[in-house]
Amino acid sequence: MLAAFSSHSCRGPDVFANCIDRFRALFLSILLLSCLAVPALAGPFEDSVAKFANDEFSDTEAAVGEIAASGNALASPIISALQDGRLSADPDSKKVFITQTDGKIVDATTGAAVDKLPDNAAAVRLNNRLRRTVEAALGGLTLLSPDPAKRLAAAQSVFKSHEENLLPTVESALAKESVKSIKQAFAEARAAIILFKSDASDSDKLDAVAVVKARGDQEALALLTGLGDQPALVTKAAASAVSSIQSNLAMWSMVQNAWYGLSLGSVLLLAAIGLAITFGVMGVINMAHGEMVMLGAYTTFVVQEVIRTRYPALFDYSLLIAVPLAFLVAGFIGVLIERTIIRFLYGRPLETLLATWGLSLVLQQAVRTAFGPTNREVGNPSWMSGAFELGQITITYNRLWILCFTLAVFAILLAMLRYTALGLEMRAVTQNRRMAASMGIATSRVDALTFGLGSGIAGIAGVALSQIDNVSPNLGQSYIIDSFMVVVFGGVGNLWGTLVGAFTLGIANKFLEPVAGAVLGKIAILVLIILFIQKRPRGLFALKGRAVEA
Amino acid sequence: MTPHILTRSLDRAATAFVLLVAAVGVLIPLSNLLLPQGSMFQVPTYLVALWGKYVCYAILALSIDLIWGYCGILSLGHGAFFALGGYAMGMYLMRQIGSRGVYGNPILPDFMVFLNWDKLPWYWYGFDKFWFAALMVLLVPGLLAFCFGWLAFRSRVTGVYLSIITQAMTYALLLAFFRNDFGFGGNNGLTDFKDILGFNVQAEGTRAALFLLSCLALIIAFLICRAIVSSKLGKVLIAVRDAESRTRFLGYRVESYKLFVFTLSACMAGVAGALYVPQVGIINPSEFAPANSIEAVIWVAVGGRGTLIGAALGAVVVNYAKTFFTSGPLAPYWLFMLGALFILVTLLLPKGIVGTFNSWWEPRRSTGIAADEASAAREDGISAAKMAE
Amino acid sequence: MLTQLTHGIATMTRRRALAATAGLVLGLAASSPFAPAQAADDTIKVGILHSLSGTMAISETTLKDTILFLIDEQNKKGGVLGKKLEPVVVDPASNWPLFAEKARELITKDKVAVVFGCWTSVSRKSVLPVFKELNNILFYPVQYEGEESERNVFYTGAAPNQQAIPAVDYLMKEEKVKRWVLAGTDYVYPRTTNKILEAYLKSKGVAQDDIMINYTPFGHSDWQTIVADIKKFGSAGKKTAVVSTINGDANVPFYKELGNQGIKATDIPVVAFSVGEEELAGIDTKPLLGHLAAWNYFESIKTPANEKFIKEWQAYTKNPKRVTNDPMEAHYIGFNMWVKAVEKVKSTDPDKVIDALPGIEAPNLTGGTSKMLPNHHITKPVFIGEIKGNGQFDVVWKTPGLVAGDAWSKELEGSKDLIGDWVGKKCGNYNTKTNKCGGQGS
Amino acid sequence: MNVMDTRATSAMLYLDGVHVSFDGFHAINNLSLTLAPGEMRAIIGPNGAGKTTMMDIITGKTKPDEGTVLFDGTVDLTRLDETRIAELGIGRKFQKPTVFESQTVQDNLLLALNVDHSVRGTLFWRGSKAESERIDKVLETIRLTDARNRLAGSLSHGQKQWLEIGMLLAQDPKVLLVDEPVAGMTDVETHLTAELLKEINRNHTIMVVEHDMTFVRELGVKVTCLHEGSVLAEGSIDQVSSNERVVEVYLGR
Repeated sequence: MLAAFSSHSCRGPDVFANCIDRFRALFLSILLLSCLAVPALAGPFEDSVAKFANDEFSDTEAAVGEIAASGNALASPIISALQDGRLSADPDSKKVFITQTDGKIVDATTGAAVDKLPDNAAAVRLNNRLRRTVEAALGGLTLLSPDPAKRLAAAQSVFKSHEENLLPTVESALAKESVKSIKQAFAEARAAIILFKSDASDSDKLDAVAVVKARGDQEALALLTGLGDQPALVTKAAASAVSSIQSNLAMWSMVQNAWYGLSLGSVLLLAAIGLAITFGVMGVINMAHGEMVMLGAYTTFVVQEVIRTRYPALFDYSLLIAVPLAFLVAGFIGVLIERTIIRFLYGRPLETLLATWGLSLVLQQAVRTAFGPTNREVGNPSWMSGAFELGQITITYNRLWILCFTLAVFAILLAMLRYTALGLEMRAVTQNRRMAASMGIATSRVDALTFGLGSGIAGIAGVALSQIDNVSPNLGQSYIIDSFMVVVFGGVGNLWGTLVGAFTLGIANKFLEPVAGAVLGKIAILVLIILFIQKRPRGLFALKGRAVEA
Repeated sequence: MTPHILTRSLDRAATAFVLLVAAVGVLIPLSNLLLPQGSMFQVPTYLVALWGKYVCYAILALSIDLIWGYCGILSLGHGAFFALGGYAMGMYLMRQIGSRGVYGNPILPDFMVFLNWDKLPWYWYGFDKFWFAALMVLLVPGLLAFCFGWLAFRSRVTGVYLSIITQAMTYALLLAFFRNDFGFGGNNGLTDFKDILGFNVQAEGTRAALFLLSCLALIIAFLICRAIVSSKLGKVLIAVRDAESRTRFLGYRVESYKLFVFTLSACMAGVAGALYVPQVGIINPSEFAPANSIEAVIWVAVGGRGTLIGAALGAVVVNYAKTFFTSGPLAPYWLFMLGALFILVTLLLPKGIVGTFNSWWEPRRSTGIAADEASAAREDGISAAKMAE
Repeated sequence: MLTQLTHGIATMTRRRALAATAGLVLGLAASSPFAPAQAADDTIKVGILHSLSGTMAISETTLKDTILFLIDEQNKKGGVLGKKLEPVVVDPASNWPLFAEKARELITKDKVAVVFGCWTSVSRKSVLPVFKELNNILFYPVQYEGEESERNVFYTGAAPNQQAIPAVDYLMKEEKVKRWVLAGTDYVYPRTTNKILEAYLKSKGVAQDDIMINYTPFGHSDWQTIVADIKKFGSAGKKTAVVSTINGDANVPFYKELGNQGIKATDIPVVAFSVGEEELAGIDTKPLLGHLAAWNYFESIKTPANEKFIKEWQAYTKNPKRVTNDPMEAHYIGFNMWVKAVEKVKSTDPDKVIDALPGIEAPNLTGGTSKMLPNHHITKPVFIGEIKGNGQFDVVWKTPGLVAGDAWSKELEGSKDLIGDWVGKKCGNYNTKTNKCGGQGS
Repeated sequence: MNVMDTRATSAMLYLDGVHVSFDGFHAINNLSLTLAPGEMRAIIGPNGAGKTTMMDIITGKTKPDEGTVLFDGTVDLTRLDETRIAELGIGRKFQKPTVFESQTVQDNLLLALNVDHSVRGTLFWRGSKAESERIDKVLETIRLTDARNRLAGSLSHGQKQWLEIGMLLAQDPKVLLVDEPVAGMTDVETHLTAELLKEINRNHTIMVVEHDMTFVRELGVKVTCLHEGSVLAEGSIDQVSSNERVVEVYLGR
């Protein structure tokens, strides 16, 4: 029977595998649709459900098919539960249970509430192939769901699976749909089905090509390139649609590179901004700067651990709590370092370099001893997880927030230096220490606070970086060189230079990466920095006049 | 009025140092080869290799001290020159393996066979000959330093800017050498050497000879440095270190002086690397890591910046400490010790071991011999302050 | 100190100065920089050569603890040959030349009977000449690129045919993958593995266009571009999978980016060879549900031996959350093999133990019995695990039996005729075509 | 105004229409100035008048945005760097005494001597009787013979000023640019310095920048007053100090 089908739409070895998957789902759907008309039989449904307890992927797959086809009211909850890992089975009694989203447990076959799961009940396992089967089954089941989100997901799932026999359902859903975006999704799903439907007319198919072309994203491209044999007219239209989508996507990929560059630039800026204070403003070469970032990241880890064990509900606020704490922890340690080491080394920047290098070794090993050498888990709060589509590019929330966060930190810092008394004192001390001292500014206090501020900002950077990188004792090491490059490239002593430097390097890196590859791209950036410094030995935004040289 | 260049360079401390290194260079191999094993004075082979490594580090430290201590150029990328010298030697040693590699390919090193390279890349040509490799040991680091210095010194890149771009240089090389496509064995580097000039690198006799050679190279490097710092050139270098623009207004072409010592220093580092590789048996891109270069600067600081003996001594002391602390029950804590050592030395002994000793010893000496080491060291604070500019 | 001394020397007579210098030099050099070794005859020393600091400490520290744990357990059972085992721990600090130096120190100064150690290939390559020269034994517990069979080394981690190839087979059969992204860190293991996989995939009829190879530097942390490229490559209408040989630290940001860009395992599954329980401990695994790893051991495998091992390990480390992983199991197998071999020949003499080891069998933790082969690799089962939400793996597939480790890949031109055989041929690179020892020959 | 015209003036230093600005601030504004061979000229002017910047331009440290700077009637100084200009024979003393503090007084002078300044030359330098005699003579002139083996860093402020002038002497340039030579000196030292400069002026062209009017008066030479980057007045000290605009500028009205 399969062979008969395959002669229509599945020619060539390439698409054969896809076809098997499709036929499996198709088979299910046929069963499903045919059974909708037939009253459910009590016996086989229980038998099917019991198959979940066998802990065999093939049995599970069979069970999904049979249950989806059963038309039983419990089919949808069972399969949803399976998808979410809420379906458990007891291998001894062959009983299967659903843990509902509210935590209540019910028997899967009867829907009757159960006090607790049997001791040896285990969650029914899935693998990727099964997950796809489940998705397809649910897609068929939820096309007419009252929940708009589910309908949208179902439409998208159908767009991918383009099951021919779902066409009537999709069409009726399309007719009923009132939400515009979902209606669009149904139209696209319908077009996908028609494109793969062997007996659809050429004109229908051409319309479908136009709909898919209008969608214009990677998935549309995937669909159109995977069409297989089609009438010549359709093939031609599809080919032109593919090339138009491709050129459109190529344009978007420039936008995408620019966005990635901004995002990388924001990470670089965040890592470098504290250094721009300690190194750029104070002239202290702080090799332990990276370790301040690391301390910030570990502070986030500790905050999340406490929240996880004590107040799980607060998890989404963990970063908000961690930011001030990280600032305080790193800032405090910064002040401590300034008071015990750095203040004895003013005017000897290269010795500061050596001492802070030693310090970085000590801090790294201290963290390694305290927290262990392995990575620590820092989770993304829900508002920093996932992504959204902007045109044809994917923007991840964590990167977006980090960019905003970085700019906010930068703005606050700038405002602080400009408008607060401490900022004024800091600038005074940097520009003319003796004069500032004679005007009654406690220069040593200002030094300590400036260093503390730089370190604290590094700590804040650690909070953000914990969202995208390892939280391990080596975290700081991986940012220290880049940070110095950014500050030097931008021009020491100039916060705006650091900003422009970071974004320039970030964007340059991201435009080079697709051309040269990640490794060569990075090498090229380094060489460019070396050459650039020859041209402008004091960086992009060098301070001019005698003050710099004094 | 002024004595000959050689007599001038060999003051009492320098003579004593040269004699000491010569004694070490002769006695350790002799005791290793001639005395029976287990004798109290017999130096086991692994210690010969270990001390050989220290001696190579001492040469590297000397080369850094020459430019940093005397000319104020802080290179945070000197490990790159060391590693390039090491790679040049490593390439020779790889070619010497010949068909004894695991694949038995007479021309291609194992890692090339392994990655299906069908012929030797052009830059590997010539490395089957020792003289060529020896030339490259000097030429490659020297040329890189020359080009880099020519660009940087002419554009008057100084102070921390220079330090950071030297770091960028070594970091870029690190990334490049990690790449397998680069043709230097990627992360695995060059290893499993068999012989050098026909002698088995593992043999005790070869090790002893390499050790002796390293000591000899240290003496020569030391004498070259002494000759330079005790000549008028040395005075110009210190002048550049302390007041660069003053020197320029006196009509000295500062960039030429910097370029000269920078290139010379890179060649010395290259030789150190070349001697290091056969003794430790491997060269890998991690030698380019910026951290290694910073550590080498720290040896100099610990020993005493601006004192040649101090630089060499610092390299040996820090590495001895590292060997000591990375074994046995102290192993988990050695980074604490190393870190603390750096902090304490910079805080409490800013002149380094030898510098501090000199300033303690000098007033107690009846004659005020103006050992430049002492005077140079005494001015460390000043010159460092100058570099802040 | 030295200057003081040299000034003193200058005032002495020449002869006395020479004698003093000689004494000093030898005294300093010969007094080894280490604490004097207590050569107790009633113990057998076992060297542990794993980095406890530096970049590799993240992975290797656990292995040091594993061997200490295994030694502790063995000593509770009365040790070996009636003697207690004594661990000697050194820290090669993720520094490759230091690995060679420490290996030499362990063998010559501490006179250890065997060394368990190394993680990276380069560290193994660095110590290899030392083990050959001083004739000692190294047990190497990590999956690696193969292409090596040395008399003094026993490879208890997976060779490429015990990890990479079965994983690709699984994806081809179970997931119907037609298009492949081979993503790796730019060093020898990924390069070689990808070379082998590329040859293997082509032999299975995969076109060049359907293979994308991508390398990144060590510790790469900005994966946006590459993940987007993978997404793009995966939208060509064919089922796509990523085979990841991305190393250590770079994995966390990679998976975080995958999760955030919404690449689900059902769309583009990623199978990794360097991601185990320890690595997952640093990530929130919920978005990674269904991505795969191929190993010879998973902590979640339910066998009595494994459950006992985990329980005792957590008790030993006093940490009920401490995870176990594949290289730990490799050390477990290797350690037990060594103990059996020593007991068999009633000696710790390296030559005797090396000759005795091939053929020795030791139980692994997944219910089977691994055997040391003449090429110094071992037989192991291969498991494919899917990442679960709790940082563990769910085994979705396993090889029917144990897979014998190939020292030389059959897929590579340069090594397809080579075998390692230290029993019959006494040769690590025996050419079966020319019937000669010594590689391809000339 | 081509080169041939200026040759006719046979000026030692010739500045015409020089402009320099830093970030929009006009440090030098249409400055024209001529220094005849063998002349000693005192330059006065309030802070920020552009005195030091003018010296920076002459010695090649700062490049002018426009204008002509000629040395010896023919050499365009705007195209040369500091080293080359020093080699041509323009020596400079900085406002803040700049000597090589970690080297002895004698070595400071040795470094300043106008001999082979190439790397090779200094590496294989052996010294000569002529050189040591020159140094002895300069030491005598600047009254530092007794301090010859002291480190320059240990000298008093005035002694450092002299040492720097001594270095200029040892350099034996055609033109000496001397920036505030008596700042921080006692009256006696100031007097001695004036004598010293007059003595040097016998064989050298000198340009002195100074605030100290007593000192300028003692020199008794032509005075140029700079203000806001251009020449305000020129003439004898009496003429200049009686100029209304000068008084205005100095006293701030």
